[in-house]
Amino acid sequence: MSAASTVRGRVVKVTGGGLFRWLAFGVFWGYLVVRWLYQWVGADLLGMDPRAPLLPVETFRTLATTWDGTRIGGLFSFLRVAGDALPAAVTGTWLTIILTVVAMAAGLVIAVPLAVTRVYGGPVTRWAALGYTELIRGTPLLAQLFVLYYGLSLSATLRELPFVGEGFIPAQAALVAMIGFIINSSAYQAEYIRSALQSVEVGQLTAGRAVGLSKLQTIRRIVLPQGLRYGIPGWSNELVYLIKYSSLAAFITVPELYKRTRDIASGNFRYFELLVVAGVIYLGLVLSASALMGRVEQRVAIPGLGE
Amino acid sequence: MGAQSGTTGEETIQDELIANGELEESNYTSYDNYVLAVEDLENGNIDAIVIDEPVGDTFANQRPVEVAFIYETNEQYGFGMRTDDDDLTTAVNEGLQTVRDDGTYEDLTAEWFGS
Amino acid sequence: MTLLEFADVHQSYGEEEVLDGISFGVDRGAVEVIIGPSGSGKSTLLRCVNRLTDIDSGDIRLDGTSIYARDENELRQQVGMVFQDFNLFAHLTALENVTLGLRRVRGFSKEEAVADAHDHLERVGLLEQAESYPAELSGGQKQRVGIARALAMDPEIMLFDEPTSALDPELVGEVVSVMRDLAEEGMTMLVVTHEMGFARSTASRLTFLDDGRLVEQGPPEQLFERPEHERTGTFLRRLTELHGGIDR
Amino acid sequence: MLLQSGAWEYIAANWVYLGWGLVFTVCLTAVSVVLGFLLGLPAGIIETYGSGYSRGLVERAGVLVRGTPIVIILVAFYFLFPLTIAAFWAAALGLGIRSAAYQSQIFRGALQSVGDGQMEAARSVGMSKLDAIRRVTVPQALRRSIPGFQNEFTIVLKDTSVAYAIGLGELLTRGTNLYLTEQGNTAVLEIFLAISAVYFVLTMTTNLSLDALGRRFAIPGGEGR
Repeated sequence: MSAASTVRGRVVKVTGGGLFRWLAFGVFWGYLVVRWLYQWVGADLLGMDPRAPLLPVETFRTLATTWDGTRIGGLFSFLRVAGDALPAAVTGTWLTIILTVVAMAAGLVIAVPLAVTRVYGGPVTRWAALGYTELIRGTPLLAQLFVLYYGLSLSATLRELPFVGEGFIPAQAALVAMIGFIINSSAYQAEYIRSALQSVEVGQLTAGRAVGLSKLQTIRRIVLPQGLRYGIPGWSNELVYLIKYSSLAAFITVPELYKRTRDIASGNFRYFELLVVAGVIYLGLVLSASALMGRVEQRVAIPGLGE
Repeated sequence: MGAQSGTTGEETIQDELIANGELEESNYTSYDNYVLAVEDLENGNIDAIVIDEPVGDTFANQRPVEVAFIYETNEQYGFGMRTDDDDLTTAVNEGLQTVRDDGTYEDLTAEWFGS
Repeated sequence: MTLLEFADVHQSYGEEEVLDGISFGVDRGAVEVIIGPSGSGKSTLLRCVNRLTDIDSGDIRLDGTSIYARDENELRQQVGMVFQDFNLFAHLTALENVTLGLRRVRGFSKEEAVADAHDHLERVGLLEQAESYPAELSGGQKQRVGIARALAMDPEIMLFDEPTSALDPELVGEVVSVMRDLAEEGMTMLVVTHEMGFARSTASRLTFLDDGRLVEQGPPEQLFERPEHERTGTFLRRLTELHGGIDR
Repeated sequence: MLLQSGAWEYIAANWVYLGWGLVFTVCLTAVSVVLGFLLGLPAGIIETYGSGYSRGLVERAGVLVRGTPIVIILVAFYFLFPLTIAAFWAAALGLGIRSAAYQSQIFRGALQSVGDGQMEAARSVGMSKLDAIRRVTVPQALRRSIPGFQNEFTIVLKDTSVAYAIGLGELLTRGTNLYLTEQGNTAVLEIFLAISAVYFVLTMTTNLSLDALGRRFAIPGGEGR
């Protein structure tokens, strides 16, 4: 079974022409970066409220009232509500990105040795690695988060640690979510890398040993470099999944993108506008990740390997 | 500080504390429901929650928490209905009136909301 | 009497001219063998006859009427095709591979289809393998089922697209003998192949294609012994060394 | 927080309540996967054989659904649906449509792996394109999609837990409700471990049974696995 077939569905294929796509990415990331800088630094420099929207929300409001009852009025009232919510949503997006990136990186660091033990380990270690991956992949992420946050009340212990919640270090709830995502993602990544390693022809291993390389060297120099390339589609699919599943952190009070938009919606009941704002940002993150991984896959590709 | 999202308790925290800078926004957590808020209060994740008085009293009797103080917002309790649902509204109001006239209203208030 | 006629057929893939003005006719009952180096356009020419590939200009006529003037499914009932890599329906038994066309295309009832399919499988010597799946058959057996499947449509002409090049040498014989029997029974055949043995012994005419153009046409003896064009000679000599002895 | 014995009695005492949650989860999974199949297969076929316009439409819809977190899809169906459908059907619709967006990719991959040779062989015998799809390529693609389908089945099963977001009485929501009762909150770790164990058993059994299904449908000696 090729690596691709264990992939949980396909990577989101980025459609749309070249120029349009880059323009859209430019506007999307441009706005996010400007907004972040404004909130962290700009607001204090300019002596403005960091939570104030940059978009002309007031003009949307007036236009909405003047054209009230018409389609255009509806549009402007949509833009007003969305504009009002964007500052909070974008702050949450930063946390969503941090959660995803850290969990993917730390997950990879755990997944590679895990996968190598699954394929080349001794019986005991192999069984342990299999047990870990099957247990994590067999239970829902949300249940895992609840075990960590409510079950073990991990956050209470984390809260005592000195650096938690200071400056850029997220508060304890987010750290619990991060730990949960790292554990969860490491199991899925280990599965992709394991099946990628197994799709490296056996001949490669024997060839390495024939040249006199030790088992470990062969794994590091020959099998892993090829295996990791086979694993890229699976890995990038996991990245896309984690961006979306990071929204589950909302249920253990982590103020990331989804929670912030939902909290606003539960206040003003404008679920349509808020879901669209969150949905568009998630879509932007997912399409950017897919495009980025597509480029990485091309640059790293070796002719004739992994088709 | 904690509160259930979308409640007047949350609004009070947003307007009275966060807006005028007395409380850092990162120090406020909103919860799906107030029971989760009390759990986190017990776990020590948050130091205080803003909640409706009667619910606060019940938790105070059941759990190792206490009511710090009452912040009077003279909010009223009410039934939420669709604006165009007139016959339901009249039916509920009539029912309320009869319950008030024959005294059951006081008994229920005493029973469920204490003194 | 000409059954199939190519009239100035042009076809290009991007800027590359794959078929550059091919015109010739194939008589009813004839065995036309097309030879030439790879990339000469022989397979493409074959695939144009049953419209698996479209042409840019010119015309192809079957029984006097253009193949583009009628419904392509009806056309394909009259034009059987055997593929280089067999393309048997992997999820169906040998029998079902033959009955599927009979029932879905020719509207046979279940019993008629099974009976007719048994006859065709017997004709290619595979009656016992009727219930086996393609993956359980040898290459030679698969190709013979492919022939039976095409024959079941009762076509007027049979196209063979390098039928033996995917086979191990020792299996080529069983397929070539079935093709020879067909030729003797008077089936019109258009065959693209490197099997010089078959070409020399059974072909009524050889057509040498190169670079999308018809270089030379004539009976096998003429092209093998006294080729008019030098390129035909060198191609045939190189091929005979490659494929060993002449009469297989 | 040690595992207290009292906690397990408490969970055992509420096994009926949790049991119904399990029934909810299994039904929701089944309905969503079937809906995902009914929408996903045609979408997969259109993405493989469709003409420019219809294919482009299905592809963009797929990208949109696959690019949206499942919790947003569920909440959207729950709140935005004009007709007051029960939470169960909002969740089933949301999970079903998201599952369809992934199943379409499984079927598209499987259809493409069947190869053009099969389609050409069917057409060369005179079969119409639609007949060839129905009788030749799809039957083979379905067999090849079993591993992908098995994967998707367990994903939907686990993702039913996200119906917590709309307060649907499935397994995890009931576990949380149990936790939030007065006696429950001392048994919180045991409750969520028990619930996770149930999901684990459910995933294992579905994987094993789908493995058996795959073997039974495999074509003898063939690579149809």
